[in-house]
Amino acid sequence: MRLEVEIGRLRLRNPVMTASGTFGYGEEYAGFVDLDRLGAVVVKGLSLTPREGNPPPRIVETPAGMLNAIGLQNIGIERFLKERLPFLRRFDTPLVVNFFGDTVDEYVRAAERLSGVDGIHALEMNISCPNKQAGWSIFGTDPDVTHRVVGSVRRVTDLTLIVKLSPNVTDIALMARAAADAGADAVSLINTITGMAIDIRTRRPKLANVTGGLSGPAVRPIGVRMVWEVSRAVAIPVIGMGGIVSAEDAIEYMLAGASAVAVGTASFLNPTAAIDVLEGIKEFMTDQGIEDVRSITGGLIEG
Amino acid sequence: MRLEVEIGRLRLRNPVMTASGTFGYGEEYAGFVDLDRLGAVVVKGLSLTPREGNPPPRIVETPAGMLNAIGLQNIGIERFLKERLPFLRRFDTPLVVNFFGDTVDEYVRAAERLSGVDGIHALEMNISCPNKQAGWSIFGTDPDVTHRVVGSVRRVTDLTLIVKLSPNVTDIALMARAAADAGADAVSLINTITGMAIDIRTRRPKLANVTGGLSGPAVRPIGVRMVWEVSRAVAIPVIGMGGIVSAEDAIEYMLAGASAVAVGTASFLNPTAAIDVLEGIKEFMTDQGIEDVRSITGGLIEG
Amino acid sequence: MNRLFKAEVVSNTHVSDTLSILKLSPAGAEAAPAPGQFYMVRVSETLDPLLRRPFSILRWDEASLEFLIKVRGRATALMRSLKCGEELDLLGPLGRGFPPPPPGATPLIVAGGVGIASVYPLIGSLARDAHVFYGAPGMRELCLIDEIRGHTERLHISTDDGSLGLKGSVVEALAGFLDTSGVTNPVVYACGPEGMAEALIGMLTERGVPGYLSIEERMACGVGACLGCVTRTVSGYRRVCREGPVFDVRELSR
Amino acid sequence: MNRLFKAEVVSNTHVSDTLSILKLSPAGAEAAPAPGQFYMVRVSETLDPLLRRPFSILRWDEASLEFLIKVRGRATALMRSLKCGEELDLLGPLGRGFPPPPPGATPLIVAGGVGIASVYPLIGSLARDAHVFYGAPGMRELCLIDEIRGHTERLHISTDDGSLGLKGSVVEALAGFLDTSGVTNPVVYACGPEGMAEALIGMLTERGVPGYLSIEERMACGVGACLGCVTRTVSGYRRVCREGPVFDVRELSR
Ligand SMILES: Cc1cc2nc3c(=O)[nH]c(=O)nc-3n(C[C@H](O)[C@H](O)[C@H](O)COP(=O)(O)OP(=O)(O)OC[C@H]3O[C@@H](n4cnc5c(N)ncnc54)[C@H](O)[C@@H]3O)c2cc1C
Ligand SMILES: Cc1cc2nc3c(=O)[nH]c(=O)nc-3n(C[C@H](O)[C@H](O)[C@H](O)COP(=O)(O)OP(=O)(O)OC[C@H]3O[C@@H](n4cnc5c(N)ncnc54)[C@H](O)[C@@H]3O)c2cc1C
Ligand SMILES: Cc1cc2nc3c(=O)[nH]c(=O)nc-3n(C[C@H](O)[C@H](O)[C@H](O)COP(=O)(O)O)c2cc1C
Ligand SMILES: Cc1cc2nc3c(=O)[nH]c(=O)nc-3n(C[C@H](O)[C@H](O)[C@H](O)COP(=O)(O)O)c2cc1C
Ligand code: FES
Ligand code: FES
Repeated sequence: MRLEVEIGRLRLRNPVMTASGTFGYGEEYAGFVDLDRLGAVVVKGLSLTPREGNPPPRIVETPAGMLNAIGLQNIGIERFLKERLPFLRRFDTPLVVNFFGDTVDEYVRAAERLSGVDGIHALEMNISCPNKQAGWSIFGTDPDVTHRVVGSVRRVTDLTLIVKLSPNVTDIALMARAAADAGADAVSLINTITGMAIDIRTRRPKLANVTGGLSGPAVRPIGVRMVWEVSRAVAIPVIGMGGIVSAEDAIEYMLAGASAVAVGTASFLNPTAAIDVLEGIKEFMTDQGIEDVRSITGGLIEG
Repeated sequence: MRLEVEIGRLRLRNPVMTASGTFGYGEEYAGFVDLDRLGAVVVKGLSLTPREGNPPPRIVETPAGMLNAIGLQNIGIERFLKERLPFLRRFDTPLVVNFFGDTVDEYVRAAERLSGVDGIHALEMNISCPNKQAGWSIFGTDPDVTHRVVGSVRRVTDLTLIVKLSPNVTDIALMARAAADAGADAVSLINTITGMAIDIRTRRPKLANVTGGLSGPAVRPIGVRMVWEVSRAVAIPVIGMGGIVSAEDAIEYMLAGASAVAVGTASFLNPTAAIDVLEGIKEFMTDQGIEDVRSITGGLIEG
Repeated sequence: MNRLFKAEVVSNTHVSDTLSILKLSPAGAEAAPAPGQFYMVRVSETLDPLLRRPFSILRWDEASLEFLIKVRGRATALMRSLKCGEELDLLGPLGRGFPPPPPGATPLIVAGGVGIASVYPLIGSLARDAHVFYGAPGMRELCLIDEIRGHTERLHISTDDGSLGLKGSVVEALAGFLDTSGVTNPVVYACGPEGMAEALIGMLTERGVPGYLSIEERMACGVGACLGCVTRTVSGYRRVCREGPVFDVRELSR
Repeated sequence: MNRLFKAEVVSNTHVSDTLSILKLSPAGAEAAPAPGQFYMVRVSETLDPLLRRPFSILRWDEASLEFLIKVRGRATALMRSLKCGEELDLLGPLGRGFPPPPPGATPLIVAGGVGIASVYPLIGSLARDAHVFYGAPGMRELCLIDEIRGHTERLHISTDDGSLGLKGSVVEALAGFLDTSGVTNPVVYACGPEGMAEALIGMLTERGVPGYLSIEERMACGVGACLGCVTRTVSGYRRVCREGPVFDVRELSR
């Protein structure tokens, strides 16, 4: 059985990755999951300088989903390289570093700093986090701006460059094309969908930040649809995510066009979710006599 | 206790309406719900001529939600007026007719035909259905086109005109402003969010139409956020919907800025959902000593 | 007359690996169903699973309703694990059941697999002169055999694997009977999986034999409001929950 | 040593209108918790409720784990209705519990309402020379009184409505004690609702009395991965599930 997939120049031993922000810096789940069995580890989004993030409450459960407004809290690239990377380097699994900036220049400098560091195998550019309130959410909703920021980052890094798309747009295929045209090696989607919840007794938002990002099984039908739209619009690989809880969900994303998948919120319910998804994919392949996992990608039969 | 609310020149005895397409032509639920207790009855979307709709399967359950691809099946305006309106006229409850067209001209002719008919109290223009595949979904995603089609309809009808917005857009406040500027008396949102589900064994879409519209509790956080954004952007009343199952959910929408709410998918789980929501709102008002339901609208306390 | 009501589980008998008979006692008086009608069952108060599920009435009396449940997915798996005393929320009886046979006609009752649930009530009322054709992939998917025999001797069993009765499909068994028994004035009452339904429609149409077929389609509301459950008929799409689930086979000749 | 395991309900005792004690028997050997640690409990296999919920360990031995549950919303309501034999999915023990008192210190154990769950394990281990301050809105929200008295005579009860013990808040009771008893070298171990926690932090800071406080914050992962559960400390946001739930009061002086 062949499980390997390629994303840019990155070779994954299998198509199951973790989703940024839901797997910490890898160490948090290392007691439950053998990191060496994952396709890739994707760490919490980093910025040049540390971020404090939003005040609590930062999370609230919603029907079959959750809202988060972490506000991109992170320890900053320098501390990550010093304090967290050594642990992750012990594993044989490709490490994908998710990062973001407030300006094109910050994106470029972050990408430069992360490139050429031993143990970092790919970059995932988050142009889509809906939590930050500054005008920069435009990076992920205007194709021209997306093209510019991705192009600028592309020029400074040789690492496999994955652009993570926001679902909060009218036409996600357009955004994907902008990223691809600007030199992205792959796109990943979906990031969270902006949502909100109110405590009717206090009349206050349930999140201190008022709005947050919706993730979990609730959003899966939207994620699958967007992956399908994007995979038909671009030639580069698509990494699918949004509400994957089981192998069945992962296979759904692959049939819609994803070359690899990421498990996010599901890890919170089930710390071994990523491995369970992988094992389920293998079982499915055995059952169905599928030799090469890549043959699932885009296998949707229409009409 | 005052429960009346006004939407344009329409006076509703209470703020709880039914959502178009989930309550048939009223008659289907009349055995469970006294239609005279509702704020308004909103019927399944009508077009000038009958539509056959999409082939089955048309519905699929998703986590805390459902996808539908009915494809706007309807009996057409003429048959509605002849066969269904007489039943609805027996009730004292305002009747809102939801309608759509494939071209601006069809919208205008439909609105003309429905205006001045005894027993029709308001029109809800669906510019947002994501099921149809023709290029017309642009009516709900391009503010200029929205402005044009709403303006054209506005010129031919004196009825209260509600414009139903699509959530499949980058900036829903922009769309709401276009509708308001063009003369809409109110906006209603959210319509369904485009989604998709795949049967991994047959590799086929679970809906014959491939994609469908997501509704139900899963989408509520998105709906509440959009109502909040829209109600701060326009001066006209907002009708909130999307995943309302309980009074608590309805009040959440009202705090976010809705003047009235509509109960949709919940009627499928619980045929008396709309009345249960209404009774729950009354209980809440009693508990909290609220005299006028309108004081809930926009009552969110931020910061 | 109550169409939306709670009912308590009185018993839940596992009759095979995937089939169980769920006996419910409604909280109040509720309307008596007709053969072929169905109920929309809400399995859980939570939002997952969200929608009600349709189930044909198998048996009833003043104090109870029985359903034959085949595990297919999440809701039916939950139903299989229900314990006595647990409560379900029901909506029904719904839809149009089987019409009575015209005078002088010989009813031929045809069931494929769990489709037996829908036609089972006919066996008690029509069995005196009816024949029953009951098929499944294998004998383990057949149930209620003894009860059927209690009503009629004219039971024709068939299984795809030949483990009980005739080897072959129930439609083949019926076709053989129609072609060789010399039965006059037959009228078919049938329910079964999609493949069987298609084959049956073709076979009956070919022979000009009248029949009524109960159709399955995914449902959301069960009362005709959502237009989710349509099936194609000669006069366009019709709602299975309202105009059906039983249709005249001539309407279904697609 | 197992941190992700299934456990069966052995008993579920309703001790008041809203409080119940849930006793679970883990399927295998599992790591022993420390006082103040917690478990993330998955109440349902369905997707609603979706997330695990955190609960402090109340009591344990080799064969069982006990939790004190107060009904607050959906998951806790489901937990109250659990029946013997039902299975839950647990993750834990998690977080940092209460540190041992320095030599010569007098432990003052302080609980507000269901906060008793978190500090209860300390009562058994420290009670010889400890005082226990236990408050709630009314006597009906107090529980385990006899068990606490079994460990110590030094139980100071207070209720907001005066229905049992001192009338007033537990923080007032503690302040009165600190100011009048002449206790030397006190160290406070506390858990309670947000209002009480704020008042306690202020009161202890004012008096320079050291203490440890168990904090509640909404959690998703429970293991430090999501950054959802932070609380503000003097050194910035800290994760309640990892750096807490027990914090040195000096870190919390906001
Ligand atoms: C009028 C009517 C009467 C019925 N009577 C009975 C009965 O007496 N006993 C019985 O066991 N079942 C009956 N069914 C079928 C039953 O409703 C489904 O098996 C049930 O809804 C499946 O729910 P689930 O959550 O277990 O499966 P899901 O998880 O919803 O689905 C499992 C699989 O079954 C398919 N499926 C689900 N529902 C249907 C459907 N309605 N039609 C076709 N495929 C479907 C899905 O696509 C999926 O592949 C009846 C259906 C109808 C429409
Ligand atoms: C470390 C820790 C230990 C705990 N130990 C116990 C214990 O031993 N016994 C016990 O009964 N409870 C304990 N709790 C609280 C318990 O986790 C919550 O009551 C539970 O998660 C509520 O779930 P629900 O679905 O019933 O309520 P929900 O429906 O989720 O919420 C109901 C209401 O409670 C609020 N709420 C929910 N969770 C929290 C939270 N974590 N903090 C503050 N407000 C919240 C919500 O905003 C909402 O208003 C502990 C919490 C933490 C963080
Ligand atoms: C708590 C939390 C934190 C997240 N942080 C990040 C982040 O830092 N960068 C990023 O690109 N995506 C972030 N995401 C988005 C996820 O990576 C993923 O795209 C999204 O949650 C959808 O997948 P899921 O439904 O499986 O969780 C975060 C999601 C959650 C729930
Ligand atoms: C089966 C179904 C049919 C619908 N048909 C229409 C329609 O004809 N016109 C329309 O404007 N909205 C239609 N809608 C959208 C609903 O009116 C509503 O906007 C949406 O379902 C969100 O609300 P809910 O989550 O409460 O169902 C339909 C929704 C469903 C589920
Ligand atoms: S299930 Fe809604 S119309 Fe039949
Ligand atoms: S709950 Fe996830 S970091 Fe604490």
